[in-house]
Amino acid sequence: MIRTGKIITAGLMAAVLVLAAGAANAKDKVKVGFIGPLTGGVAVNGIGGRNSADLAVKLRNADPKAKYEYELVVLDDECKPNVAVQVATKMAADKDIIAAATHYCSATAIATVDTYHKFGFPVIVWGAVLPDITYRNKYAEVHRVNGTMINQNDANAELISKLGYKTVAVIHDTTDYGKGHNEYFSKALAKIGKAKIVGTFGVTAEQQDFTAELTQIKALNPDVIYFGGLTPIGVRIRSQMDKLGIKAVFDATSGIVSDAYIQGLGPLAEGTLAFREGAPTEKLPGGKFFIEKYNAQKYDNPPEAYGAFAYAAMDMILNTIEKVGPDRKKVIDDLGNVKDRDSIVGKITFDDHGQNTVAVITKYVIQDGKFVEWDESEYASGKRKLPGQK
Amino acid sequence: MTQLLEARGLSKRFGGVLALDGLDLDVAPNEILGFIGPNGSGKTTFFNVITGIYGADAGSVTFNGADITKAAPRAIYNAGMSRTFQRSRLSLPLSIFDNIMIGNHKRLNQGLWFNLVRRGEFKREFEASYRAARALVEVFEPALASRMFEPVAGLPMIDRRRIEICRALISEPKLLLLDEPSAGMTHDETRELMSDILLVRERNKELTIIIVEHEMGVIERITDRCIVLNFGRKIAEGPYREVASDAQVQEAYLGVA
Amino acid sequence: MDLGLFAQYVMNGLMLGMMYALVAVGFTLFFGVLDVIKFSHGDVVTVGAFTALAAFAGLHQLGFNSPWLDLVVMLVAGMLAMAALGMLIARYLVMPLRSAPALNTLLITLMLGTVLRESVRLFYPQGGNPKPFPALLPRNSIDLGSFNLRLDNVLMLAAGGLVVVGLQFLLNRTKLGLAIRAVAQDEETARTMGINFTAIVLVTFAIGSGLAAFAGVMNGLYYNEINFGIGLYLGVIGFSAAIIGGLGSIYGAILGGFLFAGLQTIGTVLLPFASAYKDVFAFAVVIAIMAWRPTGLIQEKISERV
Amino acid sequence: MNGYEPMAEGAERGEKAPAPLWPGLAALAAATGYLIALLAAENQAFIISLLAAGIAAVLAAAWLRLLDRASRSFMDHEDALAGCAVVAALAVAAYFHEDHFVLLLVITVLLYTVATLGLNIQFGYAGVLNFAGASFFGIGAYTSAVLNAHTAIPHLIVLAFGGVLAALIGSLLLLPVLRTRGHYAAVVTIAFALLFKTFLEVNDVLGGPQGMQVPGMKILGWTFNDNIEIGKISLSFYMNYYVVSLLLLIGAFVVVRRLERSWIGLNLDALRLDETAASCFGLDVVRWKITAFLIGNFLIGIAGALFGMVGSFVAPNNYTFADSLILVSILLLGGIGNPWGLIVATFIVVIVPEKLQTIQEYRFLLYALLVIAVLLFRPEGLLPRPVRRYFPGWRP
Repeated sequence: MIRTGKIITAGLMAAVLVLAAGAANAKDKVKVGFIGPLTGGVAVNGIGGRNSADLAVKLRNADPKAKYEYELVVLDDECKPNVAVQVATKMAADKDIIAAATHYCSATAIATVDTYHKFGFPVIVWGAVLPDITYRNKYAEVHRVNGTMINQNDANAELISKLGYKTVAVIHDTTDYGKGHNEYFSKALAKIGKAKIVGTFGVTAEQQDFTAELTQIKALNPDVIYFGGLTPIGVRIRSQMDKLGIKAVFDATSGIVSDAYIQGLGPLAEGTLAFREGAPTEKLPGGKFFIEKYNAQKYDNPPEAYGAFAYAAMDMILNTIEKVGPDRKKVIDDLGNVKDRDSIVGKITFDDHGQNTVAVITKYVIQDGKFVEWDESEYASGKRKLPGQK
Repeated sequence: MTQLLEARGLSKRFGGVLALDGLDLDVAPNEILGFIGPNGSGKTTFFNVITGIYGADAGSVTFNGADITKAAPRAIYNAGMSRTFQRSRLSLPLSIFDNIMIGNHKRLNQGLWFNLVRRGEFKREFEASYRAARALVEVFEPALASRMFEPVAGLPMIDRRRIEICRALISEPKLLLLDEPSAGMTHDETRELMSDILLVRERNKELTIIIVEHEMGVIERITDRCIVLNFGRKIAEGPYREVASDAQVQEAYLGVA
Repeated sequence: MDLGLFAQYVMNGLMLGMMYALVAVGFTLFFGVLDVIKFSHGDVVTVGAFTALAAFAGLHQLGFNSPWLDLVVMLVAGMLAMAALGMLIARYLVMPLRSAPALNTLLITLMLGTVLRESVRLFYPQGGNPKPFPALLPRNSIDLGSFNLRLDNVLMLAAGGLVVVGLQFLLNRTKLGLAIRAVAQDEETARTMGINFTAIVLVTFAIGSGLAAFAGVMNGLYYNEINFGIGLYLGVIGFSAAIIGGLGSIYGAILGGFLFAGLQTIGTVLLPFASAYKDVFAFAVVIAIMAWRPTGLIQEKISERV
Repeated sequence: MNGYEPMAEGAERGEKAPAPLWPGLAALAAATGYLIALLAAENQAFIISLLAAGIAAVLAAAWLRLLDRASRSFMDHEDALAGCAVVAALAVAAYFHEDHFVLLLVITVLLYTVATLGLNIQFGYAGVLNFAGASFFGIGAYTSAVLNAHTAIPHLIVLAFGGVLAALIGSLLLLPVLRTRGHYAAVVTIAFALLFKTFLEVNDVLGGPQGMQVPGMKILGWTFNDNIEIGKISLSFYMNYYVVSLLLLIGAFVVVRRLERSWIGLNLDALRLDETAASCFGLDVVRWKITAFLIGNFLIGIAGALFGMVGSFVAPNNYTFADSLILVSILLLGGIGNPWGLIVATFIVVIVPEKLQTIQEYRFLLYALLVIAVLLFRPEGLLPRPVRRYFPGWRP
């Protein structure tokens, strides 16, 4: 029931204080927030995002031209909706925190939008991909720098059809995230009309044993198993597929694009497909700069797939506060008209729902324990073949 | 009808053992009946059967004209029979008053509305019951009467026995069953307790008592009549003196022929 | 439903059932000797599994990697450690509360379970995240129609079976077993027979907790993944299994374990609604069984002295 | 499981003149001041020292037997002091009238206390185990989620519905609960707790693992989720909920108090302590167990329904078995059967981890260790339940 995330780590706190002392003329302190999953199965992504946001704050505090002294307040949503609402309430209720970069998990992002609206607290979503987060309501408080899951599912369906697969079984977690993937993937696949879905299975995000569902799928004997969910159950399902001797292609979403997936499966990860909106970090306009600075900080965890977006979100918040001052209302107004603003992920433009439009989609296949862009992979070149690949 | 309690062919079996074997007996109103016999001869089982804790395997029990063979403990208590237990069964954390009130259940208004909302009336009932309980306790041990709201856990054995007997008496039963009241007490304590019981009897001539006892002194002193059980069967009946001299009884107790 | 699939479901059910039974047996052993429920048992499973995992990591630090050696070391380390833990729990948490109401023991062990679970989460490196568990058993498999028979599953079932049989032997054929059963029967008499009560209790807790560790490793090998939460789930199911079986009876526990797994599988296959409801179904049946047989399927004798 | 005071104190209490009022008053004032200080504190170091000071103060007071005097004056002047407690609660609210989060915290305390009062009837008095407290709390919350969103039922009635539904669903368990004893009884509610959470997770109609938004409370057009502007001063919208929660707690407290101090309370104690003996004195065991179980769940359900509206969001993970354990541990910590103890315990369990950010992660661990310590060293809880007094301060 009452649960709140962990506050910024002591070390981080110390760092901020030191900087505060260092600053020649004591600037006004301004608090900004970050929310993401710091524990649980997707923690690596959350920590990657946390570090990236922290990097943005550090660089700003190091910049003598900055008007304010920023302190980053970090809370953990554990990728659980209920926890997310509690920490969101905690953060939004704290008048000293001006704005925040929030959420990797769609299930938590969609659960909290009403809270942010209720408290008039401006946020920029940095990782969650469910369209509804920005499009279900028209909340001036909610914005998003990364793209939605619609485009990635189009790309996914396209590839599956192109590879000549005919039958697909869908497994999705029953949060809004998984349901969303199921919905958009099914639509996209139907639109192309080459492959058909032979069965759909909803599973809970904490389920341990999938042999029951997989045995039923085995009876359907599909070419492809599409999975709309996050890393932890992705790992379980893939390894239990092997247990039951299911040979189908494992076709997943942005939810498993993280090193944890590969570590969790070892060789079994080979040949898993995944899709993500936005170019790979190193190919982003500011990618080099970001990676350099990030490594310079010696964080014990890579930025992961969405780190760059977390940095961009936090950086945009800081810019806005520098411009209009530490005042929630003013920040909301300014974020209301964002057009072609430069950022490390490229030019950012919010539509009337605060959604940034990201056209690029990256297709991945796991090859030799790495996420490799499909077009550069040996699977595309035909050197290797996925099960049943034409 | 003249008898207060009538048992006919009462039998109770535990696994292989016949604890009661076709027992017939009558208890006349206002008498004090002693129940004696070696351990395991079925005395306590008899109490448990007639109070409805165990169902009888055969036979019938009539109490005050009504058949109570199949009745539940509640019904039997409401009909006017109440008891003490061989091993004291007071509710230790509760106060003396509370323990006695447990015995007063049938005369207290148990309605939810009455208890929660009509606190004025409740207070009147409470004060009346307090006076009654206090008066009863004073018969046994005046010193206890000033400690009505202390937990019984702090009381010595004899006082606990007294409270237990008060708990059985507060509802003014027709028949009182005493199961080894002297168990775990010294001779003097036992003597005191018996005088108390006789005193209660003085005040309420209507009260009928069945007492299970090993202390023959007690039996001799207070019972009008006694029944000797062995292996669940009645082997002798009559005033203590006769019974005590009965050969069978001596055999049962002393094993001499 | 075609035969292969049926066989597949039976296999899944057997694997689950074996794990549940191993946990349930622990509950029933403890209850036998002390008439207490040690609810931390499920989390002992977790700690056992994590200990084994740590042992595995250690071995690889030292540069060993033969699967069989790994397996043996992991099992030994896990089971010994848990046996010790079990004794400590019995000695310092369970026995001191013997005079208190049964509920206190239930609560204190429930809380101990939380302590173990949270400790794994907080103090094991990255303990909050699911951990990959090495697949050490040979993975060869034969396809019989749509039934995929895997060697490692067969081995695990066999091992589990052996452990249960071994336990039976221990309890029914050895002096120690006699002593345990004597204590379970009646503490006082056992004491008068010159049996060292405390020692027997400790040994029993050691055995039960060792079994828990075994179940933990088995769980890891089966799912190739463990997380700090598995114990709560396994513990509750093991407890329910022991209860519906009838506390104090080994057969009851095993029956209960396989029954519960059976219910879950049936819940998936035969029920009209989504397979996700299998646990709802299983627990509903548990509650129904409690209403029907308040002291379990294999009834425990209770007599009240009045 | 049923703490009672040792003889020494009993004797002191006997039937002498009533204890003075001031020790209780002083204790209450001190507690209120301390609470405000703790809630207002920001700096971790300060909070830690504040907690240390608090513990020291309590130990000192115990050592000087001040606590006994306070508890005795509570026993003799309970009504007066209860009134003062309400004033104190309002004072706290007034002090933090603008601070959303603090108010939310205190509201949480108020509503958890209502829930544990319900558990207390079942378990502290009647001895009926309930390891599914959080589930019944959740039934209430989901009731308000569904009814507020899809019906026009007045929200005060929705609260009542929450309670009724919790009681109704609870009554499905009656048969097994009544037939089983001890461990077997425990498994019934534990199984239900797990069944309930899984059901919510797999059941799409109720939002699945995603959970649902709960529309805020409205009474006669008064919207609870809007901040209140009175002239210059602006109050947090949580103030609305605070008032309702406080009223609910007062109601529940009075009910539980009167229940305990009546023949019914006596019946419940009797059947908890010795069912056989009780039935030999005409007590209808089944009837009273049912009464206790239903009233308890009703209270838990109402609290849950209101908490749902306060939190404005419900999800299966809020109502897990672990949460039920927290409720039970509050009961144990406070001193089973003593409503005042429950209030204190809830404050500790809810507020301390909140303020002590550094232990956030270790919250569950610390609860568990705390309860273990209590069970080992003070099984009767912080404020043991005193012997029943039917009317505080009553003298023959």
